[in-house]
Amino acid sequence: MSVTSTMNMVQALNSAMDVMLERHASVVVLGEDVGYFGGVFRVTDGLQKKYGAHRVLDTPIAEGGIIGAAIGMGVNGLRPVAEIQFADYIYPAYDQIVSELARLRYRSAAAFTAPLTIRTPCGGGIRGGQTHSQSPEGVFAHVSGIKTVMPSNPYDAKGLLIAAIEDDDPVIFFEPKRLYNGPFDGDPDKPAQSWLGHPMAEVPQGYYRVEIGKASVAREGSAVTMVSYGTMVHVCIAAAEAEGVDAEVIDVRSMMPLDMDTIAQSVEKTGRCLIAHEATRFAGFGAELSASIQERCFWSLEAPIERVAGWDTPYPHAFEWQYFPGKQRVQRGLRQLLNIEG
Amino acid sequence: MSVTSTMNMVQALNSAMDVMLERHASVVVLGEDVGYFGGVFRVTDGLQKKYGAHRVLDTPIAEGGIIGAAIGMGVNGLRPVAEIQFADYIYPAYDQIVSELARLRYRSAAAFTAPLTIRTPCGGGIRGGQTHSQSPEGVFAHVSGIKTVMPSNPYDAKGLLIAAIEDDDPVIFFEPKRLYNGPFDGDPDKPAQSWLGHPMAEVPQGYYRVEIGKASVAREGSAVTMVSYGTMVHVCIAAAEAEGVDAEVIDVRSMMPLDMDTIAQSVEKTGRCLIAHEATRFAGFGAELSASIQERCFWSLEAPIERVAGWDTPYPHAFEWQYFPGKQRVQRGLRQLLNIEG
Amino acid sequence: MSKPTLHIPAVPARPGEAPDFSYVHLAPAGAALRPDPRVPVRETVELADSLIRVLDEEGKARGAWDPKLEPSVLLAGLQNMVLTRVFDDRMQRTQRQGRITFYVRSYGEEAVSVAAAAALAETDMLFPSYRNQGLFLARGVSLVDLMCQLLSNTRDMCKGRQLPVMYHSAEKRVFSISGNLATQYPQAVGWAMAAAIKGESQLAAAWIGEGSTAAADFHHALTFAKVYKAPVILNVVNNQWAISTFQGYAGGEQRSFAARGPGVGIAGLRVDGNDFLAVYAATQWAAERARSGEGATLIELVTYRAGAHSTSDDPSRYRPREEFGEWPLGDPVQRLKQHLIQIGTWSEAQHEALLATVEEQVATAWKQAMAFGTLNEGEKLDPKLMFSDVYKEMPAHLQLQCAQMESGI
Amino acid sequence: MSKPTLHIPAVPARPGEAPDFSYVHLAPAGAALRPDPRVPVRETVELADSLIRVLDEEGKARGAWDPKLEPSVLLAGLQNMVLTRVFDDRMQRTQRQGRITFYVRSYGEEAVSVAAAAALAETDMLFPSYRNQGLFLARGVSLVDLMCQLLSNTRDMCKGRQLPVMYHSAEKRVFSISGNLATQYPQAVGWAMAAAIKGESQLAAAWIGEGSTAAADFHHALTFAKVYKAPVILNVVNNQWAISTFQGYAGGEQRSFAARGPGVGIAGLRVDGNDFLAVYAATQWAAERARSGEGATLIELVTYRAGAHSTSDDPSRYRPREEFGEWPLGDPVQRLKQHLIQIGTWSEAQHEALLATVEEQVATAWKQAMAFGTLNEGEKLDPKLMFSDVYKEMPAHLQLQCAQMESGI
Ligand SMILES: Cc1ncc(C[n+]2csc(CCOP(=O)(O)OP(=O)(O)O)c2C)c(N)n1
Ligand SMILES: Cc1ncc(C[n+]2csc(CCOP(=O)(O)OP(=O)(O)O)c2C)c(N)n1
Ligand SMILES: [Mg+2]
Ligand SMILES: [Mg+2]
Repeated sequence: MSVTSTMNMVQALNSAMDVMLERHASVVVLGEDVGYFGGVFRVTDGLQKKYGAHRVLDTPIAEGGIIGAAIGMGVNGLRPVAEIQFADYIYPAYDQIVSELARLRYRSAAAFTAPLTIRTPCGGGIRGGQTHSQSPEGVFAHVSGIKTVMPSNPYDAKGLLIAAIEDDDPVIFFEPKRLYNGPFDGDPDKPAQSWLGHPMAEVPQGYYRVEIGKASVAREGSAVTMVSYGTMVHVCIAAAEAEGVDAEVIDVRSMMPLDMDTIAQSVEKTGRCLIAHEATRFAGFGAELSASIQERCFWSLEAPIERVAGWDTPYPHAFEWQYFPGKQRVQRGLRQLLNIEG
Repeated sequence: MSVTSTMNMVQALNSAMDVMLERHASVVVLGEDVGYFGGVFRVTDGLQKKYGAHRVLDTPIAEGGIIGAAIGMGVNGLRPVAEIQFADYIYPAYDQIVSELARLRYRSAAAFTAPLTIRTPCGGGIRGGQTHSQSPEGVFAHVSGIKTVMPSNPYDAKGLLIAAIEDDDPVIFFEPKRLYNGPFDGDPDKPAQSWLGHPMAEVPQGYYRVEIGKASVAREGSAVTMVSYGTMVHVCIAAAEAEGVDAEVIDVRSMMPLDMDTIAQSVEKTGRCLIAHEATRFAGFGAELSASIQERCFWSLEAPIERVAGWDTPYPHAFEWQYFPGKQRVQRGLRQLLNIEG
Repeated sequence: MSKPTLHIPAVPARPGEAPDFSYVHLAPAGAALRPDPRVPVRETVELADSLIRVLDEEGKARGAWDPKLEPSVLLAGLQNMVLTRVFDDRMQRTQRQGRITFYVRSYGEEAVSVAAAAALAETDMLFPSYRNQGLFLARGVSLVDLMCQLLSNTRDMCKGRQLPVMYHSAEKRVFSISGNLATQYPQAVGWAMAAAIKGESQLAAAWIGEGSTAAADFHHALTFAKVYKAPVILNVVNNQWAISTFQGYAGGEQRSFAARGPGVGIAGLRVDGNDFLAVYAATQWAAERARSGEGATLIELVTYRAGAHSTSDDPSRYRPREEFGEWPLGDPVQRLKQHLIQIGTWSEAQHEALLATVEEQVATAWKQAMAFGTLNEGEKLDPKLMFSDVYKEMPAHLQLQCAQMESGI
Repeated sequence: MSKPTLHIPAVPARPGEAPDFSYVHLAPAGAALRPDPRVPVRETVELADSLIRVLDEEGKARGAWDPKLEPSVLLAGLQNMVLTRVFDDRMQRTQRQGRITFYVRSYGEEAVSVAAAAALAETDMLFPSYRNQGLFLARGVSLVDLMCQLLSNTRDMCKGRQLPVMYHSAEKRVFSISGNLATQYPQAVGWAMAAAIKGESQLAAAWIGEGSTAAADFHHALTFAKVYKAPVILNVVNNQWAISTFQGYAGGEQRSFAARGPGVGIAGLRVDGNDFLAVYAATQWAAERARSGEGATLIELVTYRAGAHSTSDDPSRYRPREEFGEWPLGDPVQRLKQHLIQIGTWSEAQHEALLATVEEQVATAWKQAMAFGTLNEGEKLDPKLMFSDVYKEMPAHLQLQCAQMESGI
């Protein structure tokens, strides 16, 4: 593997697109403000200058149009990487994604396909209020025909994004924006951490892949299994440490396909499971995790599977930290699970 | 309660709108082909003739526009009942529903609200193929701020629709189109049944409500709890009878708010639970049911909760009956649950 | 001051009333000017509001828009239109007999598809709606292939997954038809953008009905086509009806659909959609404009949906039965036939013979197609096909579900 | 034949380059004709492509569009524009000081909101974007109320749920601002449809930026407004930029945004958005048209976003710093001030005095607002408010979650 350098998640994602634009003339990047400006989070910074306005396109403000056009580009042999500026703004494209992107291969018996990657920043923790903080992975994971991915660190981010761009199936690639510049354990009062020195911030400069559909064990343990993804992986680790629990933390990384083997193995070992995500709880992706785990591991479960998630309300600006399922809430979940008092 | 007459679900829904248009000048009906024509399923038949083109509106073919405009009407004091011709075509309105309809009360601290009812036929069983058969309730149940309802018979259909129109919160009202003209136990080879003679087809001609947020016990039993809604309620009953299992069948009726008390009571009694819906399984609403039941009834569960659902593929035209989670599949689920061999 | 009241678009005639097409303003054949295909958008504002017609009442070709086609081209056009109509009638009958579950005819609109296909290059990519079967037939997709799709049988190109009429042909460059209205419109624009990015000279052409212009994707397509000057032809088939909804409900009152083109800054043409020569000429003009780098053209094709919306529809509930007889733009097949007779390359006798041959051709194809089974009879598709092509490789959970299905779970 | 290549909209000047507004074609003040507000849509095609201006270089009011306003009305307009600007500057500073998390100024666009509010009836319903604070101020929503929203403090009208600037005022009939672009556009049309259904004479008016015209809801709004002749005024604020994206990327090249109106069949006006009198007159014309039952008008207001997109933005990354100085339509405050001095009802001295008073007024309001706490200091909102208003009554699962939050879970 090529030489590495320390990258935050923004740089890692930028590097992934850089590498792929370099390798394949068919790769194009498009979205609102992604071109000359380099994106509101700077993730596409410098790419238009390097690869030209015909391969890194600023688009009109029409998410439905961006995805509709990108599907057509995909059908015509390109590999578009579309950015939706915030996951909260992906809904105008929901019809093109659900009715078209996810169905094209199936309905045409593979005569036509569109290998699209849709990148979009998700999650809270930056005081974005209810329209810059959502985590809508659940309403995509339910849709047959697309893959949904969410990295939790720079190394995975680059490797998964390269894998997504090379994937012949459409991939919705969620980027936990709170992790762009550093890991976040859920404590807003601590000074913001940077990725500097974090092992997963050592990122190869060149090409490599992280396979889509494989979970990773972010922390080994035997007392309880914590299943999570994105920002909450870091919160889970912090909560386990704060609580002094020998928890195994699994980073799902890809919701669809879901690596149930890795998850089940751990739960069968620990007998206890906590699921954590930032999205609202009711009918969220955690429900599928819980249902699948109890189907596969019922006989090894020593306590009910616990879900810790965002409350079932919009993401409120002023109450961001009461809303965010932070360390305390996860710790309570752990105690509940291990029926520790207090 | 006023005199009753036998109605199929189409007539019951039509009667609900008729009653409400009569009672409140603020009620308006709008949608594609709902006016002069009376709707492709005839659910709004005769209403424009009776209440005029200003209260029963044919609209342009733009689901997003229909809901966007209906929200504005609601803000201006009307109670719009919008029809989306098929649930498969609701996605162009997803942004207006999720970002606006579901959020308006919250973000404006109740200064502005839009009491909207969105009616839409869902489910398969009529050879509609993948774009006339979907059951997308899951991607709405996950959204805070809207209620989601699905009746399984004419009596509930009318009572719930009246309650939905009177509800000051937005309601997505799913109509299992396969039940429009008769109950359906999942066996396509039997001659189609009519509602005639079915107890729940005895419908009061006038005004009455069925409360949103209360499940009903469609069949009492003690061996196993079957939790379902819409068409699958009838399939569950048929499967239980065919299998000779003393099953309690619960008709959820409203996914959000969800009547967990009724469900949990039954599961605590039976110790076994099967969840059945027509929507695709992965991250579908059944996952939330399973997760919530497992959280509340863990210690009374004698076997893993079983999910029977549509396969995780689009709804295929030719394989409709291999796709549909019919009697056989539910029976197998029951045997699995009761660990009966074969 | 008169208080505003909600305007309800006028519908010319309902069942029981006499057909009324006074709202259709006819320009005489040959009247419309034909500017150079590279003109600035503004110079098409007039054309977007008038009606480009070539064939006059006697079937003579008139004016600057006459594409001056070889008789062989005209004849091929007539044959393909006749083929489309005979195919439609036959498939509709098979639906009535319960052989297929659903069908959509293009009766009365055959020129819209057939003339456009004739005017475009074989390498241009077509994005049809469900009422453009003429594109598949004109491009030479085999009758048997189309019929097998309708039958969802063992040779179904969609492997049983799609409703009848949702065809596609990668080989003949016709895109997969979607059940969701208008979605193909921005896709066609994106396809054209990709061609331009790659420096290839193929165009994309897309079709939707006038009712579908209200959909968001219509706007997406026009905006992206305008911004990037995409080499695409955007056709709006104004057949007056969207199921039971008259075109006024899509915004057709006073203003043409073609006018939306110049409105956003792309060229607009309004064309007699039942005039084979006019449709051919307008498509040719738009293709030349696109290929020369001047970008997209919005073409409104004025026609009439002579039949029911689909086999699930009964138009006698919402419009007078005899409307088509009164339709001022006539029947596209009759009009081209008349022209061919008029220029002396065709006769009633030859036409009778053509009909007979085509009937025969369709009947034979149907027998062949039936031999591969139907939805309910004969050899059947393997239900395992339900699980493939959801993804390129079948993920674990689908392999499991597929196994469960096989074991009857 | 030149192969089509992807057209990339031109951006007149990037950082380091000299500002270039040669693409802005100015009609002289007073040149535009003013047709009767009831004219057929077609007769507005010209107006949609020209530029309605009243104030000339010397600040004289010229031509048929001069609304001939009482000095008192003009003065009130000036005061509200000055108030808007001073408020914006002050709030931006408080954001820099970390008192509020986010802010959006309307610097350079004040006339767009203030003049429109002045021309409409108090009972008309306004659907603003996040850059129309002038509507709230002109309608007399109190500074303290707006500031408390910005501070998410104990008096926050949004109860802490919304990002700063997402105001609303049911009392003053200004709708709740959404973070999602363009969604208010079809809602305004629906509101107007409801008024027409009820036979009430209030209008709705909505505002979006030129960049947002690409959104689906722009099309939905125009289509529904056209079909039902809804009494609504649809304003497009063309301030040349959408964050870093120049208006050409929304389709502004060659064709005006106003032209989309006549394109779909509603009236269109293109107006000097920095000319208080022109904006007032155009709004008045559109209101009269709507109230007389002739339906909607699309008004393009040509202006310039003089400041950053928001406090999260740094425009020096994508456009020359000195652009606003070169902007041919000048500064709306200066231009109205010049006019008032020109007609002898105002002086530099009075203007200085006004500035001082308004600064004082804003400073005082800020002190009052701060007394109700800020996001991080002083008295705080009860977090339980997070769970109310999701539904009218709090459902069981939210009661449970609320209890869990309180018990610290
Ligand atoms: C998004 C969406 N909404 C609604 C429908 C249901 N529908 C099918 S065809 C049709 C009418 C379309 O009319 P038009 O666009 O004029 O085409 P035509 O049938 O006249 O060729 C409708 C409403 C659909 N298929 N997709
Ligand atoms: C649906 C949606 N997409 C993207 C965004 C992110 N966004 C916020 S403002 C903005 C630019 C809007 O530009 P314009 O419409 O011209 O309004 P202006 O800011 O110039 O007033 C964008 C892209 C959003 N808020 N909503
Ligand atoms: Mg039509
Ligand atoms: Mg702008």
